[in-house]
Amino acid sequence: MTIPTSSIEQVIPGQGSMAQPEEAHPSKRKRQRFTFIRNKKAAVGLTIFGLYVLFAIIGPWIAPYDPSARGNDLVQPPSADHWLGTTHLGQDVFSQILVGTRSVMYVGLLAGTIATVLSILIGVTAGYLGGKTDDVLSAFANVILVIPAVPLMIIITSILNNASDTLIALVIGLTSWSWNARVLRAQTLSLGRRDYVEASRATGEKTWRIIGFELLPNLTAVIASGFVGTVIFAVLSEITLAFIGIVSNNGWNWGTILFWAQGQQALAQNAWWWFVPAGLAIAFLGTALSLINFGIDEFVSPRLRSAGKTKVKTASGRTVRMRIGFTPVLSSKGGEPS
Amino acid sequence: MRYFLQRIAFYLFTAWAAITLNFFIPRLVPGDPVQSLIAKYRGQLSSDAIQSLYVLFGLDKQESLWQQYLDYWKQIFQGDLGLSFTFFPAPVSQVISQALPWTVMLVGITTIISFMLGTGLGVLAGWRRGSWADGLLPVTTFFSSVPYFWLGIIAIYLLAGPDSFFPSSGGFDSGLVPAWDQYFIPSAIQHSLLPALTILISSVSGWILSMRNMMVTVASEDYITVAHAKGLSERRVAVSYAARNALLPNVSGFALSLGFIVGGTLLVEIVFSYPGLGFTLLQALGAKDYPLMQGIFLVITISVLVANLLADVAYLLLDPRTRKEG
Amino acid sequence: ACGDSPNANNADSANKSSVDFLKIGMPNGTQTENHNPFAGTSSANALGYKWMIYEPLTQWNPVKPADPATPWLASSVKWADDYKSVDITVRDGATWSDGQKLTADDIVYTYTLIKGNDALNQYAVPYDQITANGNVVKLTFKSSQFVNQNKILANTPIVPKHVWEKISDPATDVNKNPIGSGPYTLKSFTQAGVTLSVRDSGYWQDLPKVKELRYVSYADNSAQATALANGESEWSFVFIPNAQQTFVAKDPAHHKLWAPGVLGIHGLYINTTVKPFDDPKLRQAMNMVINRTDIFNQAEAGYFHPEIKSVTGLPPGAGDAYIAPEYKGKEFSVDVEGAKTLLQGAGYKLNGKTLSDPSGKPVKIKLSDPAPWSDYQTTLEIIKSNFAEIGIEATVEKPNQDVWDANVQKGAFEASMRWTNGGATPYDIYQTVMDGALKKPIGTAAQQGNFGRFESPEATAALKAYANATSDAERTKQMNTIQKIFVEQAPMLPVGADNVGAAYSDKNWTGWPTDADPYSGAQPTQPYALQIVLKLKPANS
Amino acid sequence: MSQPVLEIRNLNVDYGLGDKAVHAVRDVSLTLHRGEVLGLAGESGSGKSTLAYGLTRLLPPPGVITGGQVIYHPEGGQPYDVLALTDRKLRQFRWAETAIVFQGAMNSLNPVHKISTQLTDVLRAHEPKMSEHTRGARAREMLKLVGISPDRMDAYPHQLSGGMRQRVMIGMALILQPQVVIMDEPTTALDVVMQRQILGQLIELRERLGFSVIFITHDLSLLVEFSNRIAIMYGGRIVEEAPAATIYRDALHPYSAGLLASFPALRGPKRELAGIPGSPPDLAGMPSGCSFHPRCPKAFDPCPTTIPVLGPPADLNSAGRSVACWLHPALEIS
Amino acid sequence: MTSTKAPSGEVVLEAVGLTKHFPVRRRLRQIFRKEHEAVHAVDDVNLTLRRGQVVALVGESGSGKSTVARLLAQLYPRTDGDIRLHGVSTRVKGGRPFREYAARVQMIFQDPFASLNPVHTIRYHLTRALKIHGNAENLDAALHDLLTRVSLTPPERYLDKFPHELSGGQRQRVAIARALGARPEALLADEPVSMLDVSIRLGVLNLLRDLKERLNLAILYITHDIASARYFADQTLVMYAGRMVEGGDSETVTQTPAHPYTKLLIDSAPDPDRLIADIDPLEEDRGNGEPPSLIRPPSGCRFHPRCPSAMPRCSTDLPVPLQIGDTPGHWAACWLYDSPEVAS
Ligand SMILES: Nc1ncnc2c1ncn2[C@@H]1O[C@H](COP(=O)(O)OP(=O)(O)OP(=O)(O)O)[C@@H](O)[C@H]1O
Ligand SMILES: Nc1ncnc2c1ncn2[C@@H]1O[C@H](COP(=O)(O)OP(=O)(O)OP(=O)(O)O)[C@@H](O)[C@H]1O
Ligand SMILES: [Mg+2]
Ligand SMILES: [Mg+2]
Ligand code: NI
Repeated sequence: MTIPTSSIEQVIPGQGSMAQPEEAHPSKRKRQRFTFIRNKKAAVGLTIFGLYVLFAIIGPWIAPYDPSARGNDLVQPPSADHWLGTTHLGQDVFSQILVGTRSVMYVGLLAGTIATVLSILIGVTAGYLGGKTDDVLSAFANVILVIPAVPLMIIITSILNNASDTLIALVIGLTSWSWNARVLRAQTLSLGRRDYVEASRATGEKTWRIIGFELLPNLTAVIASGFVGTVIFAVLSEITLAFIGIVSNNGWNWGTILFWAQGQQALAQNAWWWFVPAGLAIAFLGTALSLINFGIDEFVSPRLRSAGKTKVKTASGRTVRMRIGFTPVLSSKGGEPS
Repeated sequence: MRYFLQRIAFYLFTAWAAITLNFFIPRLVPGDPVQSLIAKYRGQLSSDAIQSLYVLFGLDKQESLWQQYLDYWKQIFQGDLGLSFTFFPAPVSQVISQALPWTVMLVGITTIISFMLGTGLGVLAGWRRGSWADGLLPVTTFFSSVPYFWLGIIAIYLLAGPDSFFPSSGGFDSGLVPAWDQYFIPSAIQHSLLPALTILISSVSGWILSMRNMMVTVASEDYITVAHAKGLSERRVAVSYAARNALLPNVSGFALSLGFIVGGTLLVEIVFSYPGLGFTLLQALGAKDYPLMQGIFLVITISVLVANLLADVAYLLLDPRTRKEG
Repeated sequence: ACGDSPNANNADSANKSSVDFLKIGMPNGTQTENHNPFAGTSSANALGYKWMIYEPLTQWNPVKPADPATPWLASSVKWADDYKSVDITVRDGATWSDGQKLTADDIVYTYTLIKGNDALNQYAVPYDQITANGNVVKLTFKSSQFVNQNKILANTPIVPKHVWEKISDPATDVNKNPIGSGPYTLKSFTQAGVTLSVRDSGYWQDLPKVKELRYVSYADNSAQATALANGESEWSFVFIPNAQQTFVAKDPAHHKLWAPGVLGIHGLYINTTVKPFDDPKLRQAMNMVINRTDIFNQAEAGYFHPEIKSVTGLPPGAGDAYIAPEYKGKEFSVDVEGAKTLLQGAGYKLNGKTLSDPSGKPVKIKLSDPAPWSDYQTTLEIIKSNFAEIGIEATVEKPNQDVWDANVQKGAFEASMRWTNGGATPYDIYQTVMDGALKKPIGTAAQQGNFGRFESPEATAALKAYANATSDAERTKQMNTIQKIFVEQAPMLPVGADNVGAAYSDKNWTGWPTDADPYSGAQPTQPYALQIVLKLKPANS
Repeated sequence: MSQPVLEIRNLNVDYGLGDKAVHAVRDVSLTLHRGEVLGLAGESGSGKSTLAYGLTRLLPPPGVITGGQVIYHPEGGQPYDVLALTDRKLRQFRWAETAIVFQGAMNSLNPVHKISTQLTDVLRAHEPKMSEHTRGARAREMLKLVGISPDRMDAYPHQLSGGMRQRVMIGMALILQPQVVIMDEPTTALDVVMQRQILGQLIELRERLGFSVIFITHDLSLLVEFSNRIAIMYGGRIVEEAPAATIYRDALHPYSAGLLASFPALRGPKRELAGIPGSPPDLAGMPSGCSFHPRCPKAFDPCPTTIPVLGPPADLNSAGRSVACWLHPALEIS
Repeated sequence: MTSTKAPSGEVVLEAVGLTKHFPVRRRLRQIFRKEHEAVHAVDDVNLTLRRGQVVALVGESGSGKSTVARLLAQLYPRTDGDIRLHGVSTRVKGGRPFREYAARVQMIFQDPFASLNPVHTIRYHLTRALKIHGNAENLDAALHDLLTRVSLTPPERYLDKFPHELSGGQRQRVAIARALGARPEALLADEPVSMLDVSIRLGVLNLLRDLKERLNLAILYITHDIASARYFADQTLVMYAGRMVEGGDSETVTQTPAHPYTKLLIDSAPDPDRLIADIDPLEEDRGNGEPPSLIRPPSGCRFHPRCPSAMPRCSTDLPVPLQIGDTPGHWAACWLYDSPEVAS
């Protein structure tokens, strides 16, 4: 019998992906590539995300002020000069948020990339090779998983001398791959048993080629969803770290803004403009990423797709919902019972 | 049984590796507890005190890392976690045992409520796709993307105040002593409401979503159609057939999150000055308090593993397929 | 029915119209039960309640450090001229809270305990002989203790011999059942705080009006500040950002801030081994452009680190008595033009916005401090923009606390905000900055001071002479020399003073020290807190 | 011929809505008579399962029944349209009157409940007044009927072999003594030995209990052996319907004939197998006219343009058979 | 394809006493015990593949047919026995020797929907097969040749399609083409048509037969459909619970089965000529009409618990292959045909 994936190997909700992609009906694959973008949630998510990327790129150029420059209006509410008000040093909050976008996106994406690459290396290798390699690698992943991530990050960042954005991303990336590695491992295990993998082995393909050309392309959706999940996690981690005071030099990110705001008790000073926007910026970024992830999940698991309309009009003019167990009957023309 | 033994071997290994990591990682951190203590007081503690503190903490003796590691294991087997520096000379076990109940009560109960609420809503959302319950998702998604601490601080600002029902910090009213009586309990509950709400709001959506997805997946299983074909009532099909099966993967997610309770909500505890373990851990981190750090990591590791073991047991109880020998 | 409950009384008293307890808060996180007055890490120390249970021999007033100490458990204290010995007459009538009489034996025991136990000898005082003769205790020292006199007498809690001699390891004992000579005894402990109740009798003075002291330990500054603003906390020492608005304005009639400066300062240490900052002229110029008023108002919320005005770096109030005649009335003021002229004279060139040193290199400086210290960070931001005005490009780094700490000690920094030691005389300030005896080579940790590796044999000698002087005249002379070097060499750019103040509410209790009556400092964790509690009276009586 | 028990009239089933809809079942009319085994054959994707589930509105979304009637004739009662029943009535109708045995037995049984629970569940829903004890007894009786020892009552599905699970499903289908049992490829997952055992048993039970069976498979040789009448589906339509032996001997529709010629015979002389050229049609882009015409060796003029209607062939005089093919145009019924 | 026409009937691949036991993970408390529990998936299987011949391997699900195929393809290491390629014992695990082996012995999988990678085009699949085995000197020509060979014409129409754009039969043809890309001598076809629609099965089988004749391939045809074995294979071997129970000329085995299991199999196969009325009465062995556990296979003849004509000897002695009647090459492993027994 097969032991059901036990607890630790299971996918935690909210984190990573719930994707358990049974192979989508093969004849629909091609079309699905575009369906993903056509998915409304994913589209909204991608749009918002795109905006953030744009600001990450042009933010520092379009920012009206130098985010660190002191001004004479201290803790002023939003005004025409300062759209989101000022800090206790007279710095422009709006500029800080604009400029901070880059660091957040950079760390999020870089950490996501690092974690994803690691999780692929470890998860896929473990899943495909099996045996001792698998035991060692999955034990390693489990250990990393068991150690709480945020404290670990705090410790590691304090080992490092000078925390640059890249280093912080590295630390986050290095501590947060294990979840995806597990998901990928499980996924690879099930893929590895598929005939086409076995078939390419029988054809005589080399192991690295099987992993790289046969397995990986089929894992893209899972990887993508894991990547998006990690980016969310990385962004939240960076902000958390910044909030408790672990930041990179001169770097502005939304966590730094919140750090200063909280250090200066912005809310107690009624300076909501200092505290609220950065949090909202995070929340919208997170929401955008989650939306993208829903899109991927639904793409991977067609069952989750809310197939367009779910409401149908019946012959009698009633609207019925499509539901399992009671197929809607639209009209019943036909002969009379005899 | 075999399954169990395998799991136990796995747990033991993981525990060993995690504990070893727990030992070495804190020691890589520069600085030492004495310097941290001095820096913490920023001028309030004279630099003359340095020597006396080294002596006090027993850090004037040099010992090889390996020797310390061996001693560490010896201590663990004796159930001794050493003395905390931050709370010198309180034993780590005492520090942990006074913080743990708070975390377990607050986060534990909240996690359970969140799990139950989220699962319930998820069942609804998954079963009745396209109904109002689906509309809940974007809202909860938004809240789950909000950093805990931000939500907490806003909550304090908006809801706590001089005349508010919600206290802004602490685990109970000052002047009270923890006891199971009619003064303390209501006070403790009152203090836990805001943090609990914060955790609830930001964690419930994960459960809703995963349960919904599982429901959707399970709902297209053949046995659900069979259940409908059998003419069972909608309720029975939804609960006893669909939800019962959809719950399984979530149970282990739940167990895992129970394990992470301890370390997971560090920031909520900080924001609400809640006297729990997460907050203690942050203090330990700041103070280079290795024994305490190790102790807390140990507790976290063990609780994650125990939670997993419980999940295995729960799986065993819930999923008859696991029960089969071999 | 609920008489058994430990909370019964408290709950009742919360409803009473007149309040007979005082809520004291500190932002020190959770606590574990430890009432050991000698342990720096004990809850008794963190919350300060050890001074309500244990008393020192004398009380001194850091707000007026030059004033003589007030006798406390000692009825009189007599130092030898060379400050190598002191005679202490024990007060009559003091008893321990278990009823036993406090005697000279207890004092001898306490000091012998400290002498024999490095872990307890917090100030590394070189005790020599400790003897009693009737009710007079004589302490002798291996060196002059002029600069340490208050640390020895006013900061050492006296413990009962009959209790402590049974304790096997006084350094690590948690002293579960504290027996002291003070007016309060322990009532209850929780990790969030401590409650003390007043003794029934046997205290050597009138018992205080406050029947109960409730200490609460808040998680951090912001929690403590919120509690103060809400009235949940009535007395604390914590940094409150924008205190006028976030604290005082919440109840202007009662919420008060008082933050007198003391002899311990904060300033920008400059690594004098790094070129071009080894040039005193450059440091002087930098000193001239720092806008201390901005720092005081924006970084220190207008109260927390009182602005240093005197060029000697001595804080207003506490330091006034020590300022050398030549610097009396000489105050810092932002003088960008003056600084530019000075620099020009020293061979520096300002082209556009960049200053180059005589060798032609642009002057750049890295300022560093740990990120969580938001007042320092704000200060650095301000200093950074001040330096920019004379063409020095400053960058602010935020290493974590341990890295920063190690870097500062090892001399691996360019400039950093840091504190000095504090004491009864300006000696501690200057020693921390300039004492060549504390200097270590770059790369070796200088734990006690002179982080900037300031090299001045003259200053070192003067500091030594001051500490060992046997006459006031000698001391004044040396102090003047020290100040002169400090001003001319600017090894560290003083910014603000330490304060011994508090944020408090006089809604329920009045009688707090004020500018008008600075009878003591106001921090709730210092020995003088007892003096304040003894003076408090119900507001509505 | 005996009485009809289930009449399908012009049933149409779509997957999806609007233009993108896939017409999986088109205009199917079929009558099931009391006590008979009606075989439904056709290659994969021809709409067999869709038809079977459509009967009792069990199609999963996006399935929609776009038209037609399913008239049920209860024993000694008034016939009624199953598709017009309210949800509550439909629930009562299900299983009590028509039961379904699905293709994969492992997936048809809820993995977390004992088979006893799953058996008695039906009784609890349909005969709420029955006592717990009677229910248990009845469940045991059913198990015995399908040849499973009643002491396996407390087993979980995974503890049973594939064949046993399939038998449990059959037992469950019969527990309320329905008039109609629909079996959708009940044995494809099993090997031949097991298949024969189970089918043999089913036929025997049918003789004892007298229900009617709709038996779906694409294994035509199996159908010929086991059913009374056979309907062949192609592209969502029924292309031929006739008594089993008749079809076997003389299939009229070229598709039926091709299907029969695709099975190698185990006995008798080795005959040349012809097979059917081409590949099954895509339901989304169904060819015009007779949907089989692109593969049909005998296609001629009318085939690509006009859809042949299903009816008794005019050119032959064989009773009880109908075909939809221009080679044998239907008798005009006027 | 330029392979010189080797003489038909030449032995290509031979299995001698081939055995595969899958170890069952031991329980902790058994760790000190000596014996290892194992699934006896294949025991002592002998089989010979000759050029230009099709050998059918039939048996019920789980009898070990696929395992035999995978062993022959060297995808699993064998537990015991020998695999001889042109009489030379071979054991390859990976790397170059494996590729060399794979160049001569290729396998076709049961499920054409699963054996082609959905993300790669047909061109990729075939190109890889050609490149790995160094047959890609003239890639385009080789690709065309392959596709033409499996009757996917014109080749251009199929080359750049993805698997999902093809029908099941076309996919299976691509899979066959891929196997042919290595220019093998032996093809191991593991139930190549069981996942295909009835109407297209025949096409694939006919293609295989055609290839056998044209390329003079040795083919192992695995199926559970004994009728198709009769139709398609020259020789038929019957497997039960990991062991061969009967073998011989296909026509003989299917028409005059000797082993009780083969008989049962043939009796169970659907037969349209049988009428609904004369379905066999319910058999006695209903409850245990299932294959035995392969972890602890029955002693003696593995079929004895289900065998209607079991003798005491069957449960103790392992039957040896015995010549049946006078048809050459027809044998059965059953004590019923042991001469003394027959005599008595
Ligand atoms: N959910 C769906 N959405 C769109 N098309 C569907 C869906 N389900 C089935 N179909 C299509 O409807 C057609 C009929 O399917 P159905 O399952 O009834 O075939 P079948 O005859 O039972 O085939 P099989 O023998 O493989 O079981 C098929 O072409 C299939 O592709
Ligand atoms: N990797 C493996 N590990 C353990 N047991 C295995 C493994 N592969 C196959 N088996 C077992 O070996 C036996 C033979 O399996 P095999 O797949 O060869 O049967 P088969 O005859 O091909 O069946 P089918 O007709 O269902 O394909 C089965 O009992 C199976 O459970
Ligand atoms: Mg079907
Ligand atoms: Mg197989
Ligand atoms: Ni098992």
